Amino acid sequence: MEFFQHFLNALQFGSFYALIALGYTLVYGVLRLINFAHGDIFMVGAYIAYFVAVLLLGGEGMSGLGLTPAMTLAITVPVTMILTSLVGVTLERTMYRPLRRKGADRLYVVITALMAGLMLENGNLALLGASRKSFPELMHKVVWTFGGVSVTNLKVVVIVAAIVVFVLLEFIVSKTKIGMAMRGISYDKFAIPLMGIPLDTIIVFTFILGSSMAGLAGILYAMSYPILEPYMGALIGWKAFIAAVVGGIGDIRGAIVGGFLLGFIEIGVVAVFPSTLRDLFAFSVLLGILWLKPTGLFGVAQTTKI
Amino acid sequence: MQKHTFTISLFAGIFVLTAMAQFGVINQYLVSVIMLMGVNIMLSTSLNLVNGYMGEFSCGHGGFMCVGAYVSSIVTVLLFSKNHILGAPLLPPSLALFAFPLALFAGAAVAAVAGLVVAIPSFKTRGDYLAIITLAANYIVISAIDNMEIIGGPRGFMGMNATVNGMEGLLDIPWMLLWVLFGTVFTVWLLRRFVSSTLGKGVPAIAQDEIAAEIMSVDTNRMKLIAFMLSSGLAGLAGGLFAHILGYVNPHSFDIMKSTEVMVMVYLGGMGSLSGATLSAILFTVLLEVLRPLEIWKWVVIPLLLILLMQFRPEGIMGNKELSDLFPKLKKYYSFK
Amino acid sequence: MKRMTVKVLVAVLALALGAFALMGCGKDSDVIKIGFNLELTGDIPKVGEASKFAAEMLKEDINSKGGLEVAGKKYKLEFVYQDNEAKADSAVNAALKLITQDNVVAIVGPNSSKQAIPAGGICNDNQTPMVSPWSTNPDTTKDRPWVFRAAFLDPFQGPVAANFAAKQFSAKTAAVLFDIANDYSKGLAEIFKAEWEKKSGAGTVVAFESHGTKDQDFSAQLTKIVAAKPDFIFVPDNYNQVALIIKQAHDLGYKGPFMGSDAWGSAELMTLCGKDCIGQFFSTHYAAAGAQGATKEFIDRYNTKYKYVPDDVAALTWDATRLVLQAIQEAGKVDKDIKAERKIVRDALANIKEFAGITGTMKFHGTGDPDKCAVVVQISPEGKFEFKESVCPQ
Amino acid sequence: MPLLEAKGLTRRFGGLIAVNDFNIELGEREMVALIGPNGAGKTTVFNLVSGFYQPSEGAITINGKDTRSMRPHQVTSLGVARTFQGIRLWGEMTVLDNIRVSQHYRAGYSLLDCFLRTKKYMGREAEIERVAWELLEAMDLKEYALELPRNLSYGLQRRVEIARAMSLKPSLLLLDEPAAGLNSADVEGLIKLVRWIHETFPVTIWMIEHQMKVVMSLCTRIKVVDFGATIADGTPTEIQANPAVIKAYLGDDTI
Repeated sequence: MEFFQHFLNALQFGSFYALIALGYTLVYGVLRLINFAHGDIFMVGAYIAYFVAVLLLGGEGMSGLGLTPAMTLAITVPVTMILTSLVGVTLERTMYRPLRRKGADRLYVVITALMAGLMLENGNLALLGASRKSFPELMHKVVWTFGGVSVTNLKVVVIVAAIVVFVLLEFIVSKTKIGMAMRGISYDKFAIPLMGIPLDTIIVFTFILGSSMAGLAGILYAMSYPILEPYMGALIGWKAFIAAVVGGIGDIRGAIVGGFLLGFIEIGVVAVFPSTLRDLFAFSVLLGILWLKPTGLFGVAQTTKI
Repeated sequence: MQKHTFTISLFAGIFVLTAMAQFGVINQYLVSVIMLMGVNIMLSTSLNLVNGYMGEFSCGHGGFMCVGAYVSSIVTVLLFSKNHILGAPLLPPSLALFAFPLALFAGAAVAAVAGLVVAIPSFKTRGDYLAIITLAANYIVISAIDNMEIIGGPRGFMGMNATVNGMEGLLDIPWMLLWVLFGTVFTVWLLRRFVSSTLGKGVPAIAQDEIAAEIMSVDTNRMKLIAFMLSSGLAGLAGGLFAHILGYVNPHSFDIMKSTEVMVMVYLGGMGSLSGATLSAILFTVLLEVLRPLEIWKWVVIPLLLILLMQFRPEGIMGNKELSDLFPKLKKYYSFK
Repeated sequence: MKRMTVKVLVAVLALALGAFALMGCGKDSDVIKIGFNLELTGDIPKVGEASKFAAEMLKEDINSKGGLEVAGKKYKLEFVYQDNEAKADSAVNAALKLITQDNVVAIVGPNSSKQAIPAGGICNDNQTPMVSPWSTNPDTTKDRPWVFRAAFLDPFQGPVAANFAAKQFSAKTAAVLFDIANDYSKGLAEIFKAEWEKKSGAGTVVAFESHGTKDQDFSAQLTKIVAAKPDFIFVPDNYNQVALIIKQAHDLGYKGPFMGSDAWGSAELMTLCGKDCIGQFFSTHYAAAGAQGATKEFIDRYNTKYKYVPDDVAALTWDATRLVLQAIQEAGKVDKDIKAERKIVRDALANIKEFAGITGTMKFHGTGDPDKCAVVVQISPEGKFEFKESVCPQ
Repeated sequence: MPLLEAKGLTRRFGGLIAVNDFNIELGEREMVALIGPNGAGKTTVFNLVSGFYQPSEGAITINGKDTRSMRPHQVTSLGVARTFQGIRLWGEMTVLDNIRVSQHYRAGYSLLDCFLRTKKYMGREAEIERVAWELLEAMDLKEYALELPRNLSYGLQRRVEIARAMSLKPSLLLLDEPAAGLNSADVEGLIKLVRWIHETFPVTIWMIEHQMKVVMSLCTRIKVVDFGATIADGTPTEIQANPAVIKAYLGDDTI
């Protein structure tokens, strides 16, 4: 029984890793840019969801519109995704794009992303203060117990959402025109504009897609772990990045597999060994995987022609 | 004669700084800032070998620093402090002066060996995959120390002051400042000698075209081994000094945040420039201290400044140039090889 | 062009260095300066913020009455806050800056042991009195005549929790969930475990699980704990994690009681945790709900001013600062020489044998560590922390 | 003993046979061409010889030493140098440094020598520097010594690449399409350069080249491959008349 419980736990937490890893991988797939601010965009997403929900629902000292929780949830999800994608696009337009135009080394853009993340975290701390926010309950929690295994309806929603998002993204990237353009850019950034495809539009679209996923993950995360703080995105962001790379960065299937894999490894280590050894063992396993498969599980080795 | 001007003025500078600290011309706070500046210079120049010269993306430098800090601290504590492992100190405090560099060396050596964890996978993998390996290495080091009860685990480890006191008992001068200054000069000197030699130029050759390098007789695996081990060894040296400056170490002082800071210093200075890494380490340390009064806003302003700087100079302060490339007149005085 | 930019940059750097070297200032003789070495940014900003708020409140109190009276003369208080970013190295620099640049008489903080241990070493070496409000690690004050603290130590609190839980829940077995990266949490967890097994026999701590500081998912650890079927779960964790832990444990079908430690004692606990926390117990410094006298006054004023009930760290900072102020007064004079002043303040601090703080009466025995009573509180259905029992050291 | 001997060399990539049962023997100071249509597996042969690929079957010996399981830099130290189809200079290093780094195997001193600047270090570095300057002088590149390769013209870059290969003092020089992308004046220069190298240094030159003018005016022997297999081997005149070669290049029905 304990095994099934751990299995379900791993599925749920893996879903969060997977959802965030998808954002990393989308941007990376197109721009070869590790968007280290992504974990913090996820945090901003959770905060946006909080403010939208409180505004609609009322409470927390605000009068609000007094909508029902279900209505609030229905409105919060799209609004948060839109607003969060705006944050992502703003970062791209004000910080990454100018650097790209100047022909800066890829790693300078990465460092800029790191700095942008720090700014989001600490800006949030400075503006909203150190008090944590408690996310309102938007979904009446139901605990189902089957012979010692407990599941909440929220857990099911999270797992289903991760799978739906994966299917949707896989469809967009492999079947639609804009998805093909995205894949095209990752092969050859210079040829794509010559084919009459607007490079910047595609890049902005990628950021919209990636950041809105972070926003969605933010809402689901805030509902599952209803305590918001400015640094909540930092650790999970790093770990999701690791998941994306272990899966094979740039590949959507890789992000999903990597995310679930990390969830299973972390929870598996805790389940079998003393939990104090979790980080030690989990990261050793990941290191071992990369040792054996140097380009991740789904990554294709770059063949160099000479 | 002119060729030696730089070396002479360097040692004169160290002497003057130490004397100023000794006679209270600069207060202890400034001395402490200067010492941390030295440590930061060591960290950023050593990471520059891997991230700048070799073009890899190592984001776990803090882990190696941690190894060096703990190993050298354990050695000095075993030798000179009353401790719960061996009880009484093994050696009289008067020997601290001679044993301290050996302890630092031990820390650096173990950190260099720890560098193998990253160096060996680097034979097969590159870029972002290697970045994850370095990141994982950082987590593994911290988590391992958290689990080692005998050296305090998350409670940290202390007792290094006895060694510093032992040195001061022999002769009452600011020894730690002196050691840090020597360590900094040693690090930059070592790296400078390495990267200016034909052997060392194999490292940027790997960054620019690894296949050409291998086919043009550069043993790329050996070069990677040297670069990673040298880099992590020097980080270990910096860690040892850091631990003895504070007199206390805690594994969580060396987490991803520390590694991030070092990375920022490297890219801010310019990939492949030792003078750039030095300048940016100084700038960064000073910025951190000068902006203290901003309190919470400090960590909003610093990233903002760095972002602006990178927009303004997308190749870092120095690009891949050294000071002597930009001011050729300096070459006359510049024999820091 | 490029060369110009570099020159400009180098010039700016030189200027910054120069300005930096010239920083520091003179000393106003009618002012007493006290330094605060706080965690305003970094991992635990809430702790630093609470400390700062409490200190500001105390300063306004005294300055509005014309200042602190020492030997018949009133001195205005000036509090200097330095952020230590919750980092050890930054805490050392902050301490040194307070000592050498800001010329403070004494330092309050850092709160967390990770910063307080190295900063304590610096203060001791530089002969500046330091009082840590919140640090519970024995090393902070050990062999350091210049360092004091206002909190009780873990070796006292652990048994309090164990004894209370054994009695209250008539428990035979316990489970522990703690933060491995937090020395406070880990230390307390180990002391509790040792104490419990001494009482109830080896193996009666049926699960001893840990998590990381920024973790938000504890389902794996809790699954193991729930499967071990303990009579109660001891959670010596910060209140934000407590809220998540209790909720998740309930999601996993756990229905038994929880026992906590002083780190639960934040008003935010109830906003974050809600109904899940009602009925749980924890040991702490004072019970906010049943508070009387000075304690109640402090809580009410803090609540009015900053819109939340103060955490234990705020109350402890209040006490730590008042401890310093009392020592300054008892020193009987304000020496113009800052070093001499620090010396007499330290001696006065060391001479304080008993201090009536809002977190209880502290008794000092020359180690810098107070003996004080702990209270156990229960969370009432209204979300108030209600007094249950008081345990004093023998 | 031949300088280079390849026997039954086969290389498969998945299902594709890039090189099939390739045999060659090269003696000292020969000048040989390897020609064939695009995709015939010529560069793969070079990659196998220089150790960049391991053969699926067959063996290569250089000066009697089996090079299987050797890494490229080890093969290089046996005296094999090469240039690349697309120029692969180290773009951020000066021309002089390019030619210094390529003598890496000659550095031969330890890391400690490097840090302490021992006599051995100074001697080796002086030697490396001397060889580099001599070569630059001899190949008319001296004035570009401190330039970055990416700032030089294509023709000059080719020349630097050949100089870099020559700094290894090879006994076998592999040139992979040295005339590709050059204008006719540069091609003349290249022919002269290669001839001069062949006359001055004790080196065997083996080149892949599409420009018949280069091949015909330099080489004494030509080997033709198609679909990974050898279809002809002989002197330039023999090859010109070989119907199989004409068929491979022009197709079946043209004759």
